[in-house]
Amino acid sequence: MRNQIMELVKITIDGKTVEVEKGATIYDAAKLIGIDIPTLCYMNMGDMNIKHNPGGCRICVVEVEGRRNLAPSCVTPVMNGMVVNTHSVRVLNARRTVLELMLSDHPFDCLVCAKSGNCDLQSLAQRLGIREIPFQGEQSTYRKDTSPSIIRDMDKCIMCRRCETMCNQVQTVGALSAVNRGFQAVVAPAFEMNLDHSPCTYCGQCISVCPTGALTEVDHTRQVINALADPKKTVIVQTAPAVRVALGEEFGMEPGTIVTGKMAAALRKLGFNYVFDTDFAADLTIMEEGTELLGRLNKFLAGDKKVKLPILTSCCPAWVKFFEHNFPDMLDIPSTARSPQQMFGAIAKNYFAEKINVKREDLVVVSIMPCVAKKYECSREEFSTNGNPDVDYSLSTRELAQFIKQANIDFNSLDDEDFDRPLGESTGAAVIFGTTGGVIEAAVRTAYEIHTGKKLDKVDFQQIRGLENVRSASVDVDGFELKIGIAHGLGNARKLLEDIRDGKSEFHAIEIMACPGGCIGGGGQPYHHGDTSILKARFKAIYREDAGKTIRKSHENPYIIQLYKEFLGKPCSELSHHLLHTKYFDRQDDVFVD
Amino acid sequence: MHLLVCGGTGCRASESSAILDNLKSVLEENNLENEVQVVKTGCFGFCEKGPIVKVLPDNTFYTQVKPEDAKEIVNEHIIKGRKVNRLLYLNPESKEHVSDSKHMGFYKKQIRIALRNCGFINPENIDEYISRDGYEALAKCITEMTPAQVIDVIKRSGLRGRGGAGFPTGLKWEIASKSVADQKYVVCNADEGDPGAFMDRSVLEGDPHSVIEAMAICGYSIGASKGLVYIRAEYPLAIERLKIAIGQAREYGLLGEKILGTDFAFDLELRYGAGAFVCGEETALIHSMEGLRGEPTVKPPFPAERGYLGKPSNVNNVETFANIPVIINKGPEWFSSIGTEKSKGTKVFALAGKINNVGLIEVPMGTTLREIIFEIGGGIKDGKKFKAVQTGGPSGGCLTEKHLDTPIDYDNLIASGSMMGSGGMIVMDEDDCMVSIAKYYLDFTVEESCGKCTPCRVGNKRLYETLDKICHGNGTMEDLDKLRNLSNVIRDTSLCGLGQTSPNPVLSTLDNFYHEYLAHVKDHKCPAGQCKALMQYTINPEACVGCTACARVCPVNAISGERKKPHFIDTTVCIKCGACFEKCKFDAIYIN
Amino acid sequence: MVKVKSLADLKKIKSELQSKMELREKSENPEKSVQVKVAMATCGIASGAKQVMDFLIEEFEKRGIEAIVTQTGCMGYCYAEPTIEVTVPGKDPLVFGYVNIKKADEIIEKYIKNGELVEGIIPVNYETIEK
Amino acid sequence: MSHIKFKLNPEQLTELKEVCKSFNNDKGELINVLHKAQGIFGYLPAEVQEVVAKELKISVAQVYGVVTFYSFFSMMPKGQHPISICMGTACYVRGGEKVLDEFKRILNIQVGETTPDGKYSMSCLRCVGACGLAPVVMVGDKVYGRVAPDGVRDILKNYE
Repeated sequence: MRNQIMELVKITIDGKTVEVEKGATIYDAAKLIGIDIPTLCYMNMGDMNIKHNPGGCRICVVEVEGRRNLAPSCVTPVMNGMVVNTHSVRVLNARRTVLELMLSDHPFDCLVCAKSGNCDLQSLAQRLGIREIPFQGEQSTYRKDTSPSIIRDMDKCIMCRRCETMCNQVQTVGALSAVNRGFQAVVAPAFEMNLDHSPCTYCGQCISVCPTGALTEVDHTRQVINALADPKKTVIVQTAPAVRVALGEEFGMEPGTIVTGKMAAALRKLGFNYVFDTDFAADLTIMEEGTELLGRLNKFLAGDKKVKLPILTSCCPAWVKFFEHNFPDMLDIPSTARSPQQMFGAIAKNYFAEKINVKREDLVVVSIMPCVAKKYECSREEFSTNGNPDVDYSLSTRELAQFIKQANIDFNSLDDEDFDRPLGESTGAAVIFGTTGGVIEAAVRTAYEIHTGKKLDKVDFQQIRGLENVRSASVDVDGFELKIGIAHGLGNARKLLEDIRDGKSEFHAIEIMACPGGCIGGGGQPYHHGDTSILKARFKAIYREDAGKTIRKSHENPYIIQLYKEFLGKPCSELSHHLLHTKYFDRQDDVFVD
Repeated sequence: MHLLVCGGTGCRASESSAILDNLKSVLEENNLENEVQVVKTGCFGFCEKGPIVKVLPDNTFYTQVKPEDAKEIVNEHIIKGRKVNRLLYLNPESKEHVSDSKHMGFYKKQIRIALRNCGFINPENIDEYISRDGYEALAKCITEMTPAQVIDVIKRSGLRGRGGAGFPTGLKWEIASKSVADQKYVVCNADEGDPGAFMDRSVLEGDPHSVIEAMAICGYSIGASKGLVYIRAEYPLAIERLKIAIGQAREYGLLGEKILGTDFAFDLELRYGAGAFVCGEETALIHSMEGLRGEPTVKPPFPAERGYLGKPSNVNNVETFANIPVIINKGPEWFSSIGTEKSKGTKVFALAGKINNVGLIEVPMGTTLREIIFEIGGGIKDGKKFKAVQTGGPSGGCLTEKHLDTPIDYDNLIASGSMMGSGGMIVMDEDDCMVSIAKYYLDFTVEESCGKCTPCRVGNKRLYETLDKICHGNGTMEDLDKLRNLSNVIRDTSLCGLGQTSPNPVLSTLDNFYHEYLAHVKDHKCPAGQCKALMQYTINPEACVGCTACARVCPVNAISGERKKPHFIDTTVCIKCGACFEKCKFDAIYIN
Repeated sequence: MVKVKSLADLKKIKSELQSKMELREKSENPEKSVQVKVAMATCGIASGAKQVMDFLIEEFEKRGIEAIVTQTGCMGYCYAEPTIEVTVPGKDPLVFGYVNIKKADEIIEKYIKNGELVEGIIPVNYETIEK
Repeated sequence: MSHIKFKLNPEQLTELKEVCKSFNNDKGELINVLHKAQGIFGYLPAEVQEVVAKELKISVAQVYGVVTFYSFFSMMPKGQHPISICMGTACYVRGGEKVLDEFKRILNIQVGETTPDGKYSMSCLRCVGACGLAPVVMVGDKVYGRVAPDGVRDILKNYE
């Protein structure tokens, strides 16, 4: 297409005339004048470069004058003089019939469905006032697939194929594909095996976009409740940075509301013996990872040609599994530092347990994560000692909200409370772990001061922040130009990794987060239903929280300093290596038929 | 002298064997048996006026001959050399007797353009193609005409896509020619998937060079140097012949660089289909060529703007291409003089089903169904009664008696609730149950639906299930309403042509054979006796002689009875396979 | 192999071919040369056209009949496959249907050798565009 | 899924990789590669699809998605004598279904299945284009035309 000056076309929708840019769809044009055409497959997260418009669900059909059949508004471009009716009798009958058809191949177990209340299909059935389903016939049935993180119940799949787009186009994971055809068509891993036999990274982006209950997370709330009820157990909890800026949404608050204090109060009410913060471990991560970065950099500057640069962050478990599957030849590039969740677990079970005089087996560590891959991370063998995992259970933000509601806690009226000490103290650097670019900014804050011995005048590195898919920035570290790459979304990460493999990468350090937006857009967060303004609000909130912290650099966290003094010695010490670092595995043949 | 007597089924049913015997004996009486040879032939295809006797070498064509006419034919025509006027074919328009069959309208009804070389040349020999004006059209285009002129000729010819929807070919080429890109593609759709249509296969097997030449002409017109033929893997012979033809064309320099000394370059590649009907839809076809699932995408963008590998691509079907060289050679005016006002030229049909002359025919647009079925097709098999003809495959509908005199073209077929489709024409007789036929096509669509859009994926399944329910005698009046509403919604909301047309078999049978639906629903009867669940085989004790043949053939031992005594069918065991019915020599078994 | 380099080339080849084919058909051995085309499309082959073609080629040779047997595409008479078209010099082409080995033998013996018609002739029912 | 364990030997693996290479390991040629692979192995077991995916640098799920989309591709080994019954319209109206039922009854298998002894497998196809011979049955490459239900046993006798 040739570049053209923006051309405007005039169209009439439901009697209202609107001028829109040429190339816009009827759906877009309608939205501009407040007409909300329903759809189940369309998804447009423009800011994140995520678009899915197969035109497959046929819910968004509208009547266009002069056209033989109904037009799918989400993919039909506007034409000058077009006259559109979005709710004529013909349209309403068709839309209703199509939805009835969908429902005729869908289980009727709304009452016990994990998605109930958040299900687009259910809301649409209500919105169209469906009271009975006139079509009876065969219903698709599939084996239920349970993996460490994700449950697939494909009986509930309506073939919107958003998950397929997330898994393939956005994340380039390639675990899912549409298989079979016609009535048998469904989205599934190769050979319709379970997800744990696929290259799935458990990023959970498929769950985030699924309009029905076909894809949900594995619920561990019951195990946590049992642990809390067990008098022999001491149960402690850690909460990830991105949870506090999203949890409020589940209780009707505006997106971007920061609920750190209410959350701590709620967790205490739920009966956790200690309410800690993963942010503490994030500060610890910066100490370890930052030291590793400096180590490699110094060797590099000293002329060591064999040193592996860039160094890649390793806090995101979905990202870790992704490179284990796709870049097994490059396992020595990522930082060996464990993720904050696992550092917290290791410190809790090896340091804190002793401190409070509880046996490892009697200490239960629960994490609240914006993520479902964290559940899988807990289950990785290298993160347990004699079969006892460092982190016992990981709950998603959504599961926590559900848990709070279940416990009859009126979240909105809670008074703010603080985290417990010592593992509850954190800095602003840890908070920003929750969004894309945050880990690397935190690392730079610390690395700069340690490397140069100088104090940073300004801790905000605006050049690193943003929501563009792939960003690069350079930071002047006392005359040395530190080149930084940032990618969120695994498809973007793949590009940076391929550059490294081809020897084209100029970066010294790269931060990667599997989910678009980073953890604020995690697969375990409250459903955003494709609305990117929610992600942006969470993004801003993270930096607000950071700015409000008195200490904003990880190495200044007094409890971190104390931890090294009392227990670990120094960053990257032998004990740190044992407890806080890990190794990676080649998983390219780790899948499929066995 | 030769006397040819039609031995086709229709004519035999009207005593043509007696005519044959009588002619022989009259000739013997006159001692002419050595001079005049009497031969039984295959069907003349003119069963309407059968039985037929033809006299050679003067091509005299006698119609509706009775056995007693033998004497007159011999005495008058053979001995005295006078034609028997009253037996000659009467031209319906001029009301004159036509004696020479070559002047009869019937034999002019087929004109072969697309099939011009099929059955005429050796398809594996490029020389034979060249000797029949082959590659002259391409030469003319690239040496004497501009691309715009070629497109103009195609536009003026009025040629419309033969794949089914009938989009004007010249216009399609024009759109593709106007798209700007570094690479464009010419694509030949040879994924003939209609069950019962095989015209594209015949063209590729019989005249592959015509398609190659046409694709090169198209390439020249739209500015494409690459062509792709998407062909069904189920057509090994067509693939083989096409490969040979491409090889020969390359050797002759008619494909490749600098064709005929010009700067025009064009070459072809083959891509294989793998058994998916939906890949006949052009966007699905393109995705399949890209190595993906053959799922259609919404148009626009049309392939002419964004097609194969995102580049402008022009997709035409085999038969469309086969017309191109002739249009260039003989001119658009010649082509547009054939056919109807809006549908020019000829159309190839694969005639099949309960018809005498199953085969491939090519007739001018505007020919009526009656001419095709009764004149060219030789009428209904075994002298049964015509009930319907299905055109357009799973996308088409069933036409009936009342449509027989409608001139066939794109628009008339659509107006009658069917469509041209690729040209399959399946004739049905009184033994065919129209509800079952609709169900058969829905079964096909359900199996071939890609599953991308809801109405086609779930809707057609529900249509099928409802039809099945009706065939089992469990349908309700409400189901009939549901069928119609659901059909309309599927037509209105499906993503691609497959779904949009899939309810046609249901709607057209509902429109034309509502009484058959009613019989199934209200009386729990299948008038054609096809729906097993509604049938019951019974032995008439009066007629049964107790030969035991039925009992022996019954696969489930449902028939009992003593030898030489009337037998009895246990209907609770009977699976209604019909074996006993077919075996009984005494017509003692009947269906109710 | 010839490369066709221009329209003139093509026309030259065509006229050469036409005269060659004509020669082949008419003048070389006008009394003896018989042309047989076997419809070898999928349906023809499925009903045994290949065997018939092999048989014809062999038998013409054995019986000393000068004949050219070629294959061609579908003639359209699918109901009567295998079909063959026989052109005896000086006579109009005739199409025979349901040709098996036995029938092929009969066609050679009766029609080609003696000019007697045999059963199974299919009347050609279309016009070609040449006329 | 497919319970038939299939293990590629080193020669087969090399051959398969060669096939992919002959198409420049181009993912756009996936369908052509699968045609060739099925030509070699008779069907497309999981392991073959995994190799193809790796060579063409696409996900196994995508390869499987393509294999299951096209009816020409099969993940089940065919019988020694694959039987295909034409269910094109011409064959259907001339009694193809009854012929199919008879095959089902005699062989005691359903469409898409193989007899336990591995001798016969049965499939339906849409139009071999021999509508003049309807109903049509193919056993291997041999076409049988005008098949009546009581002729089914005679056809099978040829393969006893």
